[in-house]
Amino acid sequence: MAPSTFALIIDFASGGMLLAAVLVVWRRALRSIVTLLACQGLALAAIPIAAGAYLGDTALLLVGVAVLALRAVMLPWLLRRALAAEPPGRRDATPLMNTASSLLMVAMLTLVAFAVTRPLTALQSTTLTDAVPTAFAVILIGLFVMVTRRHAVSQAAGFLLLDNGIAATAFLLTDGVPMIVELGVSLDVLFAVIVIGILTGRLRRLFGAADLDELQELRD
Amino acid sequence: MIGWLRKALRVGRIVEPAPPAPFAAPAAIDALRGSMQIRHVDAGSCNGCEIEISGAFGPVYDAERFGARLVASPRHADALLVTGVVTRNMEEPLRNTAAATPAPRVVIACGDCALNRGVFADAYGVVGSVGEVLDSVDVEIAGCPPTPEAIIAALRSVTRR
Amino acid sequence: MRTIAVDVPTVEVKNHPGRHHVGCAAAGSATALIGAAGVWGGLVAVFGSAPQMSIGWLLPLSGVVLHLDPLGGFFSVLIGAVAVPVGVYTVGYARHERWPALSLTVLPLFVAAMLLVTAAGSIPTFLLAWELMALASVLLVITDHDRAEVRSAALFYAAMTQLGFVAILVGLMVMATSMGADRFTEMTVVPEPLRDVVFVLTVAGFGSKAGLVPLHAWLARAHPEAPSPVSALMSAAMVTLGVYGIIRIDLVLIGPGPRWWAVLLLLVGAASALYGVLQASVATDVKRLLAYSTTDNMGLITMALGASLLLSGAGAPEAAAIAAVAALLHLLAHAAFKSLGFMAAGSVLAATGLRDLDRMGGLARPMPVTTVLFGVAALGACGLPLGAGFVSEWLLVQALVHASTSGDVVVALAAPLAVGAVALTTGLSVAAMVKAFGIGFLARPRSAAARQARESAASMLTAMVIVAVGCVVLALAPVAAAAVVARAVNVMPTARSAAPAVDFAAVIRLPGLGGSIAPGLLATAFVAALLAAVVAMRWRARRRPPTVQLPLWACGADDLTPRMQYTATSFAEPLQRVFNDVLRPASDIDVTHHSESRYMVSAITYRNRIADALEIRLYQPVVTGVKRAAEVVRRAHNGSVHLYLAYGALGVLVVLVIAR
Amino acid sequence: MTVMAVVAGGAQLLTVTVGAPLLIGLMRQVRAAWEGRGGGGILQPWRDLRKQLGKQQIIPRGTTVVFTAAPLIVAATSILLAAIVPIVATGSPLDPVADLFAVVGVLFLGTVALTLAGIDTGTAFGGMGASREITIAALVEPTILLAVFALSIPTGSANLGALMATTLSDPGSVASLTGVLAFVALVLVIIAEAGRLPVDNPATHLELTMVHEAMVLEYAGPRLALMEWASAMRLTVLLALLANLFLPWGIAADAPTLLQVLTGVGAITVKVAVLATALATMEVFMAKLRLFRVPELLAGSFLLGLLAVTSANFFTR
Repeated sequence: MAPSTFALIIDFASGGMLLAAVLVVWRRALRSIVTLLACQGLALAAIPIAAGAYLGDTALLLVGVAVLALRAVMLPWLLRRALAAEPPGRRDATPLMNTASSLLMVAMLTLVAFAVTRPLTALQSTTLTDAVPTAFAVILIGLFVMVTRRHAVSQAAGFLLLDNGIAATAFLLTDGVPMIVELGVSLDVLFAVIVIGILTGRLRRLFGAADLDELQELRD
Repeated sequence: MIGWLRKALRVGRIVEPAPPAPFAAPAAIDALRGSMQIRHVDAGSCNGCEIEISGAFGPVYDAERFGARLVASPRHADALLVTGVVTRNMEEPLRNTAAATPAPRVVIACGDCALNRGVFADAYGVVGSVGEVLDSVDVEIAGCPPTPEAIIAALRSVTRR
Repeated sequence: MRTIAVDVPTVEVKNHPGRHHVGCAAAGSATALIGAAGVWGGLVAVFGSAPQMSIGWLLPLSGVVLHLDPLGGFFSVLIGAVAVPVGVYTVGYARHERWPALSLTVLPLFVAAMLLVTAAGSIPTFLLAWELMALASVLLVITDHDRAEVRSAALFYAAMTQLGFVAILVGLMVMATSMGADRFTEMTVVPEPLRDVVFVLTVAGFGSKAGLVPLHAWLARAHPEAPSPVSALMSAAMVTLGVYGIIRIDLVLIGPGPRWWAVLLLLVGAASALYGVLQASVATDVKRLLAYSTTDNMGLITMALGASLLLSGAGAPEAAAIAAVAALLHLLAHAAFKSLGFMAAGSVLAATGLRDLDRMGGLARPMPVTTVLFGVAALGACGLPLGAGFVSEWLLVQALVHASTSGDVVVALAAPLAVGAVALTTGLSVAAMVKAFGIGFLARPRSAAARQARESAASMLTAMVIVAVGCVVLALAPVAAAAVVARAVNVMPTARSAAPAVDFAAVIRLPGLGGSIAPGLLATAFVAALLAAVVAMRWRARRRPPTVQLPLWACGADDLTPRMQYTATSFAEPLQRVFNDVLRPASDIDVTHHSESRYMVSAITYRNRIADALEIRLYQPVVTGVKRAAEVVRRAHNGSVHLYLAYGALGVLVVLVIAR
Repeated sequence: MTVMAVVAGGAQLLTVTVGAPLLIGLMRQVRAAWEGRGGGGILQPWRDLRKQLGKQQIIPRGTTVVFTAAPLIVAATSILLAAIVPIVATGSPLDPVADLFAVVGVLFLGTVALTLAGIDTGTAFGGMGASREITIAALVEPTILLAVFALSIPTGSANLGALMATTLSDPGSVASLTGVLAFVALVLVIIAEAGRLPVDNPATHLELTMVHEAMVLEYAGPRLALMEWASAMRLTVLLALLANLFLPWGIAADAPTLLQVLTGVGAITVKVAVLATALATMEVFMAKLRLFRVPELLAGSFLLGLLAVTSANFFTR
């Protein structure tokens, strides 16, 4: 693989992740949000796979395949299941902030991410580290989604964005995370999503909606 | 969207083959050859004609392939497609619409009510047929309601395609 | 005091209409003459060197020092060029509106004071001229003092302009003491912490004069209520002196400063541009709209100054120089189209008594000349090609686009955001100006007053035509202003270079950077295209039946009434909705039901008011605080002369103890 | 400037003026094909134009000269755009003004003339269309300029000829993240600017949902023909610009031969036809957005433009 091709793949993969994150904020229908998360998982997996192929590192390739299986297939499938149980009228993300303002916020967050990671990329500029700003932007957008969304499933989507961003940062900054760490983290995420799945079920049974604002009722 | 795509590809072309072009009606104007924009005016119809008109412009009969198109304003139109018997409330609007259409214009009366008051002849709110309200009717489409074929044939007699 | 001074001349006016006419003509010509002198002096200063003048006896302690350098000369030309047509315009306008003698006297003095500001060569002289200018403008704002709104606006304006003056005074005093000199030519470097203090104070003071957010609130109050020629002078000339102050003090004398100065200027400029244009696009009072548009344009100019400062510090001197040229050129363009806009609005006001766009309309028929002239002004304010503001906005965008080559983080983040802000400002200003021109002048009259409009006096039209010619020249051949701008820009440290940054010719090129524009060629090509379109429309013309005039298409119903037209409020409603979070309009709907049945409606009242949200948020608390403080202080005022004397004695004692 | 450059300019103008109605015809035909209909044929818009030009002129009472002049101005801006934008050859006679910002300005000028005409009719629908059009146009402006900014970073100039020359010599500059983001942003704004679905439905009959159509409701005959011709040319130029900014292959050089000019005409015809087919196909499967959802779309495209610029600034190697 030529260095320029590798650079192009990393560019597009990190850009694709950012684009998917932006679209998650943009779209309202939870079904398409889940599809976008699967796409983002695909882009995320492309980073270690491309790096593994480029550097000739088999372990990295295996990590990439594992990431692909988990983030692009498994987790979206779990989320889709949680969503399928929702009544059709409640499959929207119901953000706390209107979409246009959210998008402008995302623009700001991206700029902040680019600005704060600048010293990092200036330290050692390689193909991989140059994409760190985008990964960091994905982390911030994930946090933003978690803050501004009501629906439990879209909370999970925000959490996944956050985790995808962290994983991407890890892949880009180190020459491959040890497999055991990656597996441990992924297992955590899997459990988290399962917990959220159970939580939505519970919420629905209790309040008839997976709206997290309903939890405020429990205070009294 | 994938589902629609598949459906569109599976169904394919559903328009019926066109019969040979009819002879030009005496009222046909050379200026409207090949292209006619139509403003539809419901002067008091029972909506039977409307259903047939929408059929004529639908995928099966497809009036658009003969150069006819429905438009949103009489200013854009060459032809007024008037359906129904002219009721008292629609008399003035019908006249205004005809006046607002730039010349050369064609008035097409669609359906028996528009031609000769049809079944509503003696009803209390009726002013008259289209011919009695407007100066002239250039093209007549008989039938209650007229079939889409009849409508298409009438339109083609103007566009001559 | 005020009643005596102003009421006596009004009585006079009634007795001697002839003398009033002479007064108007005298005041107008004096204004125009002073303006012409300003232009001449400015040109001399720009191209030659005006002698430095010192009049020691005029001001105690320091004397008056006059020194007109090319930068001051540029502003002197600008103010003079605005004052000449405004003077001509005033001849007709003041006669029509029956101005009192005080205003007639103050108007030329106001222009002279503004010219004195540009010529001031020392801090005391500058402050003196500044205060004279502020005082004169306040007197002019209250010309029509019988109306309560005018008095309230003038009070608001006077308070804000004095507070701004205090900021400038303190800032300049700190500067003078730290440098030990008060002549501009003898100034040296200001030590670091003080320099920042001076910068903040002067930017606040000059920014309030320039109408920058958040100190813009007086503009939207004073400009609509002031007589139109005064609005034109204030908006096109006086406000630009705020920018002059920022350039003179902050960029030339104590600058170029650190990076955060540039970022602050960019932020303040962007905020002003966006906020101003947003308010303009939802305003329904045409003069208020123009006033907010001034905030918007001053914001763009401040952005250009900030960009110039930022880029010169980031190692992009060419782009920095282009930004500086953009700032000065836009000042000229703004002076042209804004004075024209206010004069045309004044012409409408004189003819119909209307400022409310919702009641105007259909003026194109009775007032064709005014309509065309307002159209020229509006096109200039849009920043579109063939308009006066296009080339300067193009230069600003080019400077920002070419900025990012330097690879600096702040620049890399600021440039795209600034381009976005400039673009949104342009887009919204088009919306605002289309509304002002379309709703105000086209279609059919929305009120009896608009129906009975008549074209204005010849002197007013002449004045406006002069300015319109200026607009057209700036739009199509900005090379006419190139020499003046180039000389003035050379004074600014961010743009000082041997080679000119922008090569003005028939084709404007940016030496060293790619990019060119040719407004003249564009206009010629446009005319050719217009002819082509005319020819294309002749095709098949002989077959057409004769053209007819018909009533409007009313969907079959009888004729539409003018009340069914879109108004300025309804025109701006989508924008108001989009920017709901920023504008925070207060609207409510009252539905009155019929007495017989709840299902029948007898009346629906819709009220929509867009106040200045910033004003409410920022100013109200301050005003309340001041009021509360005043309540406290009032306890000390009990009317006893003895107590007051005691206060005085106490004060003297304290001073003696402190100054011991 | 050589003779051939002028010839190339003439060929370009002719291609756009003749081709624009055909483009509309093609898009209608694609739509008809997806709906299973026969369609009026690609030539139908030309037949409509010819007929409209032979019809009676109507001046509605109460309108001013703006109403009469607007179709001419709108058409003039479209012709001007067709002359400025490098469509067939990069070195047009108007190269000094072929700056993308000027092009955007000219585009906007046409919009302004159209909205003023809408207001001038004095009908509720005219004002409504004008108000909506200007709102959308104002919000489109930042995105266009940012996308242009992003594209101009590798070249260091916003001159269209220079932009295309850079892409020709270095194809990698558009096959990058910046290129893709800028492309998506530009597609969105072109859809909004040309009044296509999902922003505006050009085939609607319902006045209350109209944007562009509402402003031309009062026009009849020749003036209507000019308006429709102009808006078709506008769409054509925008699509050609999009095609040439990202895929300039086939465009003739500064001093072209006759063969190169012909190749240029052929290439741009194919490119625009492909884009138009794709656009029309997308439109079949799309519903119109609510008017107050349009700002969301434009905010999204603004974000993409901003990302394009920042990624161009940060990913330069």
